Amino acid sequence: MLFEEKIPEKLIGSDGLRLDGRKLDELRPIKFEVGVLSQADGSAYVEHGKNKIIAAVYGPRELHPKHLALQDRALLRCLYRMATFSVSERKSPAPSRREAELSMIITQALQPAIFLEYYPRTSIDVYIEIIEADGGTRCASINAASLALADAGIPLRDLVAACAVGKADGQIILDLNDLEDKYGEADMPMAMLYRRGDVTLLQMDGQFTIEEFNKALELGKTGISKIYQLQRDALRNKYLSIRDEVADESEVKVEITKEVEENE
Amino acid sequence: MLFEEKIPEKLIGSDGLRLDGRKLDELRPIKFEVGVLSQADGSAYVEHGKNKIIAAVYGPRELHPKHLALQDRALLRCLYRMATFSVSERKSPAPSRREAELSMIITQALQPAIFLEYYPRTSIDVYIEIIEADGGTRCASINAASLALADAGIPLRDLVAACAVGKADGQIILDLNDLEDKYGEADMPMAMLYRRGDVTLLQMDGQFTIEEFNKALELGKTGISKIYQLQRDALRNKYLSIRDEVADESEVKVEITKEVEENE
Amino acid sequence: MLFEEKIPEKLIGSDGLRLDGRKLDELRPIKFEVGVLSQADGSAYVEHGKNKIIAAVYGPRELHPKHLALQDRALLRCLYRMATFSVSERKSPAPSRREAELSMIITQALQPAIFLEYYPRTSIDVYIEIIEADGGTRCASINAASLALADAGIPLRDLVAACAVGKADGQIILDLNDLEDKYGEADMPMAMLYRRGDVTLLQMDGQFTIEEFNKALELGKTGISKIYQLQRDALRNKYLSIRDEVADESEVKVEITKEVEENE
Amino acid sequence: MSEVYKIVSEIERNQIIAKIAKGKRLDGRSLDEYRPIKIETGIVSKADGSAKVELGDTKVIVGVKVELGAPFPDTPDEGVITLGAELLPMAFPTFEPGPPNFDAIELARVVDRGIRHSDIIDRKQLCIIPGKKVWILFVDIYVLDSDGNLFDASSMAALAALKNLRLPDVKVTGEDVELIKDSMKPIPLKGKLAAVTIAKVGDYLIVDPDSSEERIMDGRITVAFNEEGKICAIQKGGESSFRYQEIQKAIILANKSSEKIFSELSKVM
Amino acid sequence: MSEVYKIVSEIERNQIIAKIAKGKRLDGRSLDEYRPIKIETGIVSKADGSAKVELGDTKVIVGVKVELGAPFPDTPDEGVITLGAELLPMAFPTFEPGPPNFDAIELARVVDRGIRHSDIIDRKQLCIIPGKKVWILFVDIYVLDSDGNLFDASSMAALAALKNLRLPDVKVTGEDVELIKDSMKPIPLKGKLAAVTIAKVGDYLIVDPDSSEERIMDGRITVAFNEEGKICAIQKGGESSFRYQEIQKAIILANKSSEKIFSELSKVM
Amino acid sequence: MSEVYKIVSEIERNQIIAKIAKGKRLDGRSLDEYRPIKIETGIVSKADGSAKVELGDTKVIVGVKVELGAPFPDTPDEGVITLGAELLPMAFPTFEPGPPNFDAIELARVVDRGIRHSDIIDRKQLCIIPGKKVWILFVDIYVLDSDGNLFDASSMAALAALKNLRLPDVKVTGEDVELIKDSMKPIPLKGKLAAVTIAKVGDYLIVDPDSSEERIMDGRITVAFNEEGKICAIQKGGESSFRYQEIQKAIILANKSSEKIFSELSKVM
Repeated sequence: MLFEEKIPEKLIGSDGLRLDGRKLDELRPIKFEVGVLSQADGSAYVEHGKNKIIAAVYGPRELHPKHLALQDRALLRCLYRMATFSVSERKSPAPSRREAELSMIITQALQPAIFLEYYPRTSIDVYIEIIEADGGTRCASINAASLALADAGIPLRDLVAACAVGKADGQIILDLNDLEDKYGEADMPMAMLYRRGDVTLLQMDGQFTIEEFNKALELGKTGISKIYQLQRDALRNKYLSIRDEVADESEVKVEITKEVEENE
Repeated sequence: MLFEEKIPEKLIGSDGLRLDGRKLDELRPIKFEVGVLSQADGSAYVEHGKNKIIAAVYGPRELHPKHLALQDRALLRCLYRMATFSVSERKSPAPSRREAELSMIITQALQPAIFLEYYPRTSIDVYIEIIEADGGTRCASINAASLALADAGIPLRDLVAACAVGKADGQIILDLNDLEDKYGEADMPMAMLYRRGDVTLLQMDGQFTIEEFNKALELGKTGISKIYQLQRDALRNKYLSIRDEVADESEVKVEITKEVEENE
Repeated sequence: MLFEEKIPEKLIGSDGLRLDGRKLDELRPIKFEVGVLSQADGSAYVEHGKNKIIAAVYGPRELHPKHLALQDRALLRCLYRMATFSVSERKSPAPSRREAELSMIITQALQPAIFLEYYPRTSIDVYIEIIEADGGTRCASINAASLALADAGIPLRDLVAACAVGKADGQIILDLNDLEDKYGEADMPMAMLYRRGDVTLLQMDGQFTIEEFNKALELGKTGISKIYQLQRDALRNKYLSIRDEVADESEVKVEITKEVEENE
Repeated sequence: MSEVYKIVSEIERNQIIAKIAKGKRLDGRSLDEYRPIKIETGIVSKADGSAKVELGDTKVIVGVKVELGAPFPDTPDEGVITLGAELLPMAFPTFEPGPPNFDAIELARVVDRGIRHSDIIDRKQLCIIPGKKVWILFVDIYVLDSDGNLFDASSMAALAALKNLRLPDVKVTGEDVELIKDSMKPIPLKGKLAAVTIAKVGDYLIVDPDSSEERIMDGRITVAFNEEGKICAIQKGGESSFRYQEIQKAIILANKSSEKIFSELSKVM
Repeated sequence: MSEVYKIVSEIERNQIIAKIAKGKRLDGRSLDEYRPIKIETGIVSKADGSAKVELGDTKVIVGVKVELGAPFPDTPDEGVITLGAELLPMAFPTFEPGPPNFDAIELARVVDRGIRHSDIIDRKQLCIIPGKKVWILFVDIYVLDSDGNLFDASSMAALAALKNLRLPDVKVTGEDVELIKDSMKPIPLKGKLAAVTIAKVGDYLIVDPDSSEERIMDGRITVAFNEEGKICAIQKGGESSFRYQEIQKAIILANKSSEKIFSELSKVM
Repeated sequence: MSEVYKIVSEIERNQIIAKIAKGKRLDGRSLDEYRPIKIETGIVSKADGSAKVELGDTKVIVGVKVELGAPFPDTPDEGVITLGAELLPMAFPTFEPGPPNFDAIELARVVDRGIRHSDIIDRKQLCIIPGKKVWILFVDIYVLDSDGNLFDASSMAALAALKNLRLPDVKVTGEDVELIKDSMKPIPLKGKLAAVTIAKVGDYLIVDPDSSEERIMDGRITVAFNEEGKICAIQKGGESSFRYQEIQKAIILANKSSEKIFSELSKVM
């Protein structure tokens, strides 16, 4: 970072809009692309605000070293890494604790979605590379990884969609960007199997009253529903031509052709 | 260490007493507690002067990775670690060479006491944590580990008791504290299977004439005999109620109920 | 390095000789000794200019960890290490990237010479220690390792001989020393199975026109032929007494008794 | 001797759930009841602050060491608090020696986030010369005996050790900092912090799971509150999901249970 | 799904060679033909310079970050260029996470040596205060998708990212260096660099091998040329040898093929 | 070719003991006899001091490199001696590459402790500006060929390399240190040091065990003496114990054997 960042005085303007012009409950522009790599079994690219992230999936495949293999299900392993140039201050190429932590958090967020029991003794490896980071990389990574899993043909209970909510200048806001993450009052990343109503990721830093928490939780769910829709659109675009086969396997594959919205 | 330590001018006063008021051949106050942890198979806590040390034992148990297993006996593994706040200058949490070295020294000091051949292909793991250090941690660790092994029901030829001797202001002294260790003229940690007369640890740093060495060796043995008695008392207190069963197994277990003193 | 090295103004004098008095196409003094260690299966010592290098070979032997074993041939592993005091500026004892890289380069240079397929599932380990370095250690290491392999009785298609060529003051020169390596205009280490005409190592740094490259390649081959002869002399001296047995196995062993020079 | 702890029979799980369905747990506690809590401070004389917490059989020691050092460039007028955690291999049969694994990192992070966002410590008060010299606090958690719920025990121990911390007065001359002997004082803490862990077992939520309950639980959520009842940190853990409504219930339950922690902390703070 | 990529049947090898003997390759290319090349620059806004290269299905991203720092003691008046490479595990089934292995180190070294010896960058222009402050350029290569010939793709991407690099003007007062905002300028590059990789397959030499060709090739040689046609770096790789005459032929073939690279680079430089 | 060295038959052990019981060893030596010792110094011109020792087939090289640096805070007026050891994988079939294992650490520590406590080197003479600049000596032991008794061979080699060490005169101006060219001088050593290793084989004590004796020995004790006959360091090694009286006998035997070492060292010092 050659020049120092100015700390913003306010995160929400007098017009009720955020510094990047968004409304409080508005998502950043999101772009999903599925099947972007030639060697991986599945892959997806996401642009979410200025975040640029690639996720790729290999597996189910034989697992090395073998003693890690689970007898009754596949082992899901996610690896979250940041490119050295993805952030303002150059990141050391050595793996950081934060990367190890987020890798595990993302694994936990994806795990409930996968029928791991179908593939005992194998591994499913999810590799995530942050090309450029702009706040909310863990949620954007989950969104990309979820699409890459579907692209690899891994049987899923549902897509996992993720989004952060938080607080800035006393207001509950959706999908925090970098500045809001750093200078806001609370940040709460969430992930859900949206149609099932299952929360697979929930973390929070900052300060919320219980009322604020409940409001944030609700707003998060709304944001997730929109992202979920975008994910399905991206898959549909890719699989338009093979819709029929997929529909037949709908029990174990993501049902991308039906518009079911059965939430609690 | 916020404030620098003053280097003492003399370690032994004109009254013939040491800076902490002890006589030349006097041990520091020692407290042993057996069975202090809920999960470990055996455990012991020792306070020796200001040293505070916990030792715990797991095993005999299946060994990972398997290729380390010995076909004809159990593998004894001791791990000596210091808490970051156990010493004046904060210790880095990364394992140091000194910790690796002491782990091996302690393993060698305990090994001759254990009937390892009874449990081929297993491991016996001894974990030692220095909560607070005050000179002589290796000997105090051996004393604690020996009790933890007995508490775990591991068959022992004898308890291992350990103590240092050394030289300060030209005099042979017993059980060096931190200052005597640092500013004295010689330090010689010893460990013995006391009743068998077997020396399992002997190291020395400093300068001894051969006469001084022989005198020190004798004084060390005397100190060890006292510590050995304290160890047995600690075990007896713990096992008072189960004395009879233990007595029956006396061949392979520590004979804590008989007062045999058959030394050379 | 206590005193700074002076950068030479010229590498080739007005008399057409190099700073160390050599002609452009002249090798440094080279000394080979075979069978210098008692424990290794084969070993060799080389002095090449001021380079002092020992190479030792163990194998074919059982390989740990086993999952590295190759089903159809032996695994060749070379390890190139520099002593801390082998260079002007003390080298850290930790393995460097350069050492890892050279280990692999040397492995690749030796591999085509060995009948690895004779010993499936085993390893052949080549250990190289640079006692003193003076430019061209990778080539001198290959020469020493090749002799150590022969000394260990490993069946070879041919000895590997290596030498660097380069450019200094616009002239193509043979066997660069430290200064020529550092301040010259190009450096090109080569290794060959000389009699077969196979090039197993070729690297280049600097600037060559294609004409210069061709000239350098030819000069390198000439240097290699001389080194190859010295290697065979060293082996012959060692094996004079066992000449007859070796000759019988000449198909799979180095043919050190015949003076065949069948190059392309 | 050692048993294989990782494999849990369905039987054990069913026993625990059957009991919970009747409002009780294997050790007799009600679903929202903590085990006995014991907090001691000042247990390591070479540490600048220290505490030991026993939560049932779970035992955690925290020591604090301080150094003078440079602040982070982006917070030049704030001291630094560095929190680490070690799950000692003596604490549980499956804990292994080696660098901190995910569980240890998560433990340290959750305690750190609770302390950080509760604003208990005013980091600015740890600044001596802005941009140059600040107090650096190394807070190290050692888990000695692991019978479940390390988050809550470690949070309490860290807080008690910080309360026990003593710093000397300083005399600043230009850029020179002199420490005044015999002037050790505690640092001011604003209020307290309670981390409360709720486990999900089948359709039930229970407070303060022990190690047998952790083995069979479906999920876990830890919520840290400050004394005003504000949430300062949340961490959902484990490999399973919570239903949306369970999240809301867990927050309420955690809030209620935080009273017990505050009351225990009051005894030493 | 995933297949075992390391084991290649003799059949595959024979198919590829049979085709090559007729002057064609499996994907229809002639022996001296490159796959389509696509170069984009400025793709990462947080990097100080960046580029993405697609060579067929091979995809490489390079980002450059700059810092002010001290020069190396033996070159006090030169800036520093540090080149690293990661073969991301997403790029190929057998690539594994972990510290750079030999393949990654070799890739970085070959690109580095090409750039260094081609004299494209005058390191002296990266010096600000001799012996004290110079620009340090961290050039990091990330291989995202590995369908063969990473050397040539990475060299192009590194060069394009350096071309895309912007540095601010500086104002030097004594030993203080002030960076001038809104003064970002490219650094002057002297000419271009083309790394060309030739694979040996049986008795044939082919340009720009894809991953299926790399699996069955007998050897590989990479030659870097500057725009004057001078060789700046050579690296023979692989576990097999080249015949003496093959080396000479490969150099000629590489020289001829470098034109294609220069022409693609011209589009962005 | 390679054999499994770790497994030793009872037969081999019995053979060696039977021989020893008659006062002889397999290679014909008496129980208190050293193998031939050969010491060379100045063998590495890039080292500031170096030596090679052959003890029978055991071969050890030691090199010393010096640097100017800061002293340790607690000994501001003393130079620093840093001793390292590598058991090169070429030296013995079971030695493996990698960071120093316990055997290597122990070797370095025992040599270090002998040198340190024998007061051979006055560290104060290595001080240039108290608290600021001192000589730092890196003494690195490389075991090339390991046929037993590395302790004694390495101690001799380290001592000989230190004797061979040359340091330049220095000129101090304020805090500037200038090294004077062509003024290299040895450092003054006070006396000599002899490390003597005694192996216990059954009920016998033998001096200078070779590798076949080390494989079957029950224990080992190394005692370092200075020239006045004072003990400066002791290290009992191995996994077995010594009887109390054996310790006393071993010390006497070691003391007697130290004469041989002193006499060999006298040839080069």
